[in-house]
Amino acid sequence: GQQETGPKTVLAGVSIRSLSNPYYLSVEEGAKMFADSVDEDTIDVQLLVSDGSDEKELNNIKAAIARGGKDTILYVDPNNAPNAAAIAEICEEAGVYWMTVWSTAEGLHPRDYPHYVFHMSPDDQKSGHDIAVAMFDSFKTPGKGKILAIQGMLANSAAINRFKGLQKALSEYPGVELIDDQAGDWNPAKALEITETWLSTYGDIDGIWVANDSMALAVVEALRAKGLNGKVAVAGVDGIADAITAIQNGDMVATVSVNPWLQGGFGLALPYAAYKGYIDTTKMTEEQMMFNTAGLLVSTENIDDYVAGYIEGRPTFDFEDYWSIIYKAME
Amino acid sequence: MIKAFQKEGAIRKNFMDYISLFAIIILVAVFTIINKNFLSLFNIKNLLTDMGPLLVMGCGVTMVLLIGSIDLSIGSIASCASVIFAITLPHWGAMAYLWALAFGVVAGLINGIVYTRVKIPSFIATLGAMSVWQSVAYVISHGAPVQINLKLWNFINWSKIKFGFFPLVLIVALSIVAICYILLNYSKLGKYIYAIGANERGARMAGVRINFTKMMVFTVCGIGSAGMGILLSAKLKSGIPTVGEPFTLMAVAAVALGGTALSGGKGGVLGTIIGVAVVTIINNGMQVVGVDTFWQQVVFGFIVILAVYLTVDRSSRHLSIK
Amino acid sequence: MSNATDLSIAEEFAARVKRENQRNRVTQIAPIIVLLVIIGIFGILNKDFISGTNFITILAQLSVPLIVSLGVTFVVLMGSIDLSVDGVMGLTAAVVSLLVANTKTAMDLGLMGIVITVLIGAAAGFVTGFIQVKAKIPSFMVSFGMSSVAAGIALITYSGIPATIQDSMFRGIALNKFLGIPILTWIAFVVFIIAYILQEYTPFGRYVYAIGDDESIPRQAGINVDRVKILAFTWSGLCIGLGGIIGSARLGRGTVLVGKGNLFPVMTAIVVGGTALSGGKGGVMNTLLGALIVTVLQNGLVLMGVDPYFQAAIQGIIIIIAVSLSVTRGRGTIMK
Amino acid sequence: MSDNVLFKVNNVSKFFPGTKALQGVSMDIKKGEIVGLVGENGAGKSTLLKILIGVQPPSNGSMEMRGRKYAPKKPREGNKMGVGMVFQEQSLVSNLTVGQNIFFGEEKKFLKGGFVNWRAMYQKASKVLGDVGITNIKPETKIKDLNFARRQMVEISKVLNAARASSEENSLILLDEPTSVLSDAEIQTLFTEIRKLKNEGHSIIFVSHRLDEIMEISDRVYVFKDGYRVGELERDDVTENKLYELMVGRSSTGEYFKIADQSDPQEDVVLEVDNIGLTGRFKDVSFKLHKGEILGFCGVVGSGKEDVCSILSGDIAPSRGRIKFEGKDVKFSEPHDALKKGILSVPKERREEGILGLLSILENITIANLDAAKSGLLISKKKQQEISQHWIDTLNVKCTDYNEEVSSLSGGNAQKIVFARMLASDSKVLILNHPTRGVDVGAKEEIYELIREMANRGLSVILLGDTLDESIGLSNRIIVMKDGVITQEIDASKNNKPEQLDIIKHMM
Ligand SMILES: Nc1ncnc2c1ncn2[C@@H]1O[C@H](COP(=O)(O)OP(=O)(O)OP(=O)(O)O)[C@@H](O)[C@H]1O
Ligand SMILES: Nc1ncnc2c1ncn2[C@@H]1O[C@H](COP(=O)(O)OP(=O)(O)OP(=O)(O)O)[C@@H](O)[C@H]1O
Ligand SMILES: [Mg+2]
Ligand SMILES: [Mg+2]
Repeated sequence: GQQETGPKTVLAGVSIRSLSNPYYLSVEEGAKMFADSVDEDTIDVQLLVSDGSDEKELNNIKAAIARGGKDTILYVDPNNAPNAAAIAEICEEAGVYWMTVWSTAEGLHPRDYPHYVFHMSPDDQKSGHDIAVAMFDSFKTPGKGKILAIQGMLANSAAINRFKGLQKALSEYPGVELIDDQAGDWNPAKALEITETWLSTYGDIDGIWVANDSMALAVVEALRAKGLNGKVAVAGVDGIADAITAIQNGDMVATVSVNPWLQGGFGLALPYAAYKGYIDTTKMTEEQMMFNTAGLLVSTENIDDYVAGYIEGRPTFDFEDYWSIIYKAME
Repeated sequence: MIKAFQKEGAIRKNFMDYISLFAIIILVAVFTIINKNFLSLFNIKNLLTDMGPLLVMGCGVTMVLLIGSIDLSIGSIASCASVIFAITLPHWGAMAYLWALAFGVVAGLINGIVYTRVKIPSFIATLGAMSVWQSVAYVISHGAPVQINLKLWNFINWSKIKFGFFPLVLIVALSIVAICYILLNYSKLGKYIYAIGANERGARMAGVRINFTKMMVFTVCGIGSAGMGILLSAKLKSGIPTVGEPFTLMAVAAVALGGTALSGGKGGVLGTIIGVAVVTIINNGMQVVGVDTFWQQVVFGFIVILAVYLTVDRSSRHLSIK
Repeated sequence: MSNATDLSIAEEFAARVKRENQRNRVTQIAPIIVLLVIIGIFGILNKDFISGTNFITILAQLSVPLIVSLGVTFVVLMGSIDLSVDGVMGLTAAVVSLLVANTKTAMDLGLMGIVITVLIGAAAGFVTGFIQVKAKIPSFMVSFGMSSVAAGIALITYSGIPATIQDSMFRGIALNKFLGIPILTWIAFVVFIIAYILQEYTPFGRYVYAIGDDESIPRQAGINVDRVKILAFTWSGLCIGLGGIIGSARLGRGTVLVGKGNLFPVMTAIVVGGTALSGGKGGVMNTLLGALIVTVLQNGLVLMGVDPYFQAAIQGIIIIIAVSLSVTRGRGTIMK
Repeated sequence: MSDNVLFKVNNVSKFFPGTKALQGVSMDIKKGEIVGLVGENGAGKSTLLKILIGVQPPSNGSMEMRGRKYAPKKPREGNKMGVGMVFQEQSLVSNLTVGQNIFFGEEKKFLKGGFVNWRAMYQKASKVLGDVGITNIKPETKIKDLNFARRQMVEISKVLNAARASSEENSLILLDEPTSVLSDAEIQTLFTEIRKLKNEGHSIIFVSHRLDEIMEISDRVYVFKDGYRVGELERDDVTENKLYELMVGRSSTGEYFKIADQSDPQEDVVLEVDNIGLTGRFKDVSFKLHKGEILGFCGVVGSGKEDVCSILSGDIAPSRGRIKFEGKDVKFSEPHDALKKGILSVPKERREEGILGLLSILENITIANLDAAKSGLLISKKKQQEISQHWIDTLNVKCTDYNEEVSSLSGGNAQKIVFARMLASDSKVLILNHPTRGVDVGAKEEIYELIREMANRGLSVILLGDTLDESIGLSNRIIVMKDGVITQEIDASKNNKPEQLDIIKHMM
């Protein structure tokens, strides 16, 4: 806990992978929503972009701590899971409250580090699984067909887990056959080329499973060039605005919205509470320290509700009530 | 260190060295004025620690550039070494360091052999190697980062030791710089390196061992890259099959910032300290002063061009700038 | 000495010259051989590889790398390098998406928007060349910095959330065909012809070769070497810019990612085609072959469903083999 | 009188950091006059010509062309005003064709509809070459496929053409050591051309270190020394001795090749070459090189003597035959292997193969024998300095100090550095390939003395002389080659020197 000595400027570092995926900007938006909701201190949100480099992520965090000193809180989306271990050491040493989203190092637990407040994660495996299932069910003969898959970046934790989810879904749907999978490196241009090439040889596919929405939109464009958009089902993850539009148009069948605003906002709310001494991190329960947030599967079924709630209006949260999110997530 | 700089003055004009240092002083001053925390003890520690890995890689790259060649496989050699280190650590303990370094020797040697025996430009030989080692890194890591178990941290904890604000990692890196400095300035190999860079045909006729020297240079570069992979593994507590990738061009740029000519024959490892420092300071400083993320790349590009403007060696009128 | 010995030395010499010429001819056509061998192997292994559909696909995929590498070729011919590919492509991809009809801005400049963006690419190249020449900084460093600056500006222009392109004329570049061949491929061919004329039939082309051979000679001859260099970088920037524009037409969205990861394939295309990085040797014809090799290889590996883990390695090894066949290694040749 | 003056140089000086290359030089060039320029290496000849053409501006002073102020900022401007120059170092673009080189920078003249009309250019180029009597070089050939002598002829025809084309009026043509890579026959062709130009009313400035050439061609000779113009001699006053005295500042010792100091070789065979050959270049070459012997190789371009040299220095491997060094079979895969045994060469092409231009004099001299500069395991800067200083003094190299970059030395001084490197290498067999090319007479004399001294100390030398005279004067024995085989071996011991003709008849 921290002694209160009047209003301060608190640096809220938001460590993310890149600016070229709109998902992260929604996270930042959520972080700013939280910052605006705090009256006691001025909260200064700073994005820390790692560009896919673990080392850069670590260096950025150290530099942010150098900037903000003890008045720093951190939202960390580890570039790779193991990096959380190195970050834990640094934050503990510096006495900075922080948390992780999406992935954390194996064997690393918030309980072992007083300043490591909590870890939450949309279940990547579940996301990968859910969009696959939604896609399979959308086939002409539901549950029967041939699919292709575009993975994220090789060796990247999120990519690995989402693909595991697909494999799980495939094992549940023996009627669906995965013909080929390739790595799209989270790069839409690459996903476009892969799909184009596939289309030269696989004429009769039913769906393309894609590890994120940016790439899924590129896959749609490759299909469009052959007049196949809407005929071949496409599904992605992230729930970015253009993907939602694509679902509305029928170009895509599903995505998972992980509610980035909630991630960014509550991700900072708890470390801030710890920093202010409102909560004692050593007394948090297991569920409070580590939990999955529910991803929201967006498909043709619920698209209109989603648009109304998240696209046309922004969700609102009560950041004071930080525990509620945890219990909501448990539902 | 200043003294050592003056000695190298036989090759580089003293004046130029001060100009290079000047680039650092300007950067530090600007960042400190914006946020005094830039020069806080904590951040000085950050800066010094963060320099280590790139510096180790930079030493080898300096030699490669000095002979007028280029090595694009450094990044994936580092990645591969990082994975090898993390994989062998549980079974071999401290021997893992040797395995990873041995890999660096092999990878560097292969570069050297392909380059000199198949006789293709180093750009291509190492571009090919870059792809091959990248694949190998994926395959042996099964495509996922290899975390170093907490129980094995005692093997890597040395990387956190600091004497006051001076990190052991940097001491290691600087020792490597010192070895390379001696190698370059006081050994036959070093003289051969400069001779090849200055005029390869002339060097050959003067009895310089061209192929052997080139092979040694690429081997040293392989070792340096593997060394960097190990340092990154120790720092990040995992072996990551993509960890070296961003350093490929960055390392070359840092060495060039240090005044080593990309066409060979001019420069040295002392300059590389400056180049690495500049890159590290820019990256760290932008976060410490809180440059808007959207502007960071723009600012980085500008400062790099500005810094190289100050540090590039134009002392020789016969050094064509390509 | 007898006449016979004299004759035999002369004969030997003739035989030797013949052999050398043969070898030179082999190295000259090596890229073609490599290309044919690759096509042959893929063709045997996968029946769909040699098909009309895939032919069209390859032509479409060839366009962007070809256009970009045709630009960079001139820089490489001078012995310089242009690393700004990723950044400048990203910049023009982003800008063009904001200038034609799109979901983010009220702009709808159509063709004018494309022209403006091409000029932006050229301007980026101009700046790179200008700084290189005037500040006497190696092109490696200037273009390295430029890439970063351009990518940064790209992000700023669309503040992170890319625009979706709604201009159907613009999308038509990627979606429509003319005589059965995608329009973007036609564009690439036009750029190729322009590049070929620039190289072969203008003084500029000769000066580029001369600079690559030995810069001091044209300088001494009173050629405005700096101007030629700036022009070459401007042309390079223009082509890179056009590549970015077409990339965004293909993708339908203006994201900086259009540029990402293009540098090495482009450099590979140039070098595999037989253009020397040291300058003065090679040209746009070589680049056409190189771009084909790179594109066909990438296409074939995906088509055959090769494990992504191994794709890089296979590409790397084939590149080494291709270049080792096409490099000339005369007596005293120096490899850097 | 002043009507007759084409070009005036008034009090021109040129200062480089640390060097005063030219100091208050004035000259007049009359119309239709051939002016010779001689001087030691580094005397400032090239510097002056570069100022005349516009490569660099003078620090002080002015120039006049045809009575008007003349201050070109670049060679193009010089060309436009009727001044053309053949540079000391080659200045053709090797990856372009002969025709493209002749009209390099003039492509605009051949533009047709925005494109260059190559056919027209090549036709014109053929004519230009023909005008200079060159019929065996196709304008479509790339320069890199020509040997150096032919390149030089192309270069000369290019400049002559430019000068002729520039104006109807008389022009000034600057030739900086144009003959140093030409054969005797080619030199005669060149002289014929020069005289033709003179008769057309053009003026020529001609630089050479070969005094006989200067005396043959010049109407007037200016002598340079240390940046000063120290003498002016009319054609009738010129004698070799006078020139020598003015240039060197002392009179010639007369005995140019130090024949009196020539000693007889010892019995021991150092190098034995047995039937070596290189496919398509030469064959059946066998000879023995004795300790302390100077063995000269003579032959015209293409006779194969250069290739013998390349093989012995380890640069290329022979296609057949054996080489024995001190009785043992040796194989060299690169010059380093030869150096390890004790064979090192002074290569012919100074800029390409000789100097390491970016490096200092010190590094250049010590590179071939770094072991001598070692103290313990490491190389000692101090020892390197001592060695360098020793050779700088011995060879009288004109430089600021041993830290100077070799690329900033004059042509001849750079050659001395290459020579110094070889002498410092402690080799037993020295291959001297045109060792005095572009070296001034004073320095030549010193180099000859050194060669003598080394032979007397028991070193063996293979010599490809810069001139036939040089080969005769220095060698103990001469091997003549023609079309790839040895045609004659000639004794050239002290009291038995052959005549030039004795050798030439086996060369042709
Ligand atoms: N750009 C330069 N910078 C510094 N010094 C120079 C430069 N150019 C020439 N010098 C020096 O000026 C002096 C005159 O050189 P120059 O090349 O004119 O000699 P030269 O008479 O042509 O000799 P050589 O017969 O050897 O060619 C030399 O000492 C040389 O080192
Ligand atoms: N028949 C030929 N045709 C074309 N080029 C040749 C031929 N023979 C030799 N050459 C090339 O010509 C150059 C000079 O040949 P050579 O070794 O005989 O010269 P040289 O007689 O020593 O000349 P110099 O009179 O200048 O000393 C070499 O580069 C050689 O490769
Ligand atoms: Mg905790
Ligand atoms: Mg000269």
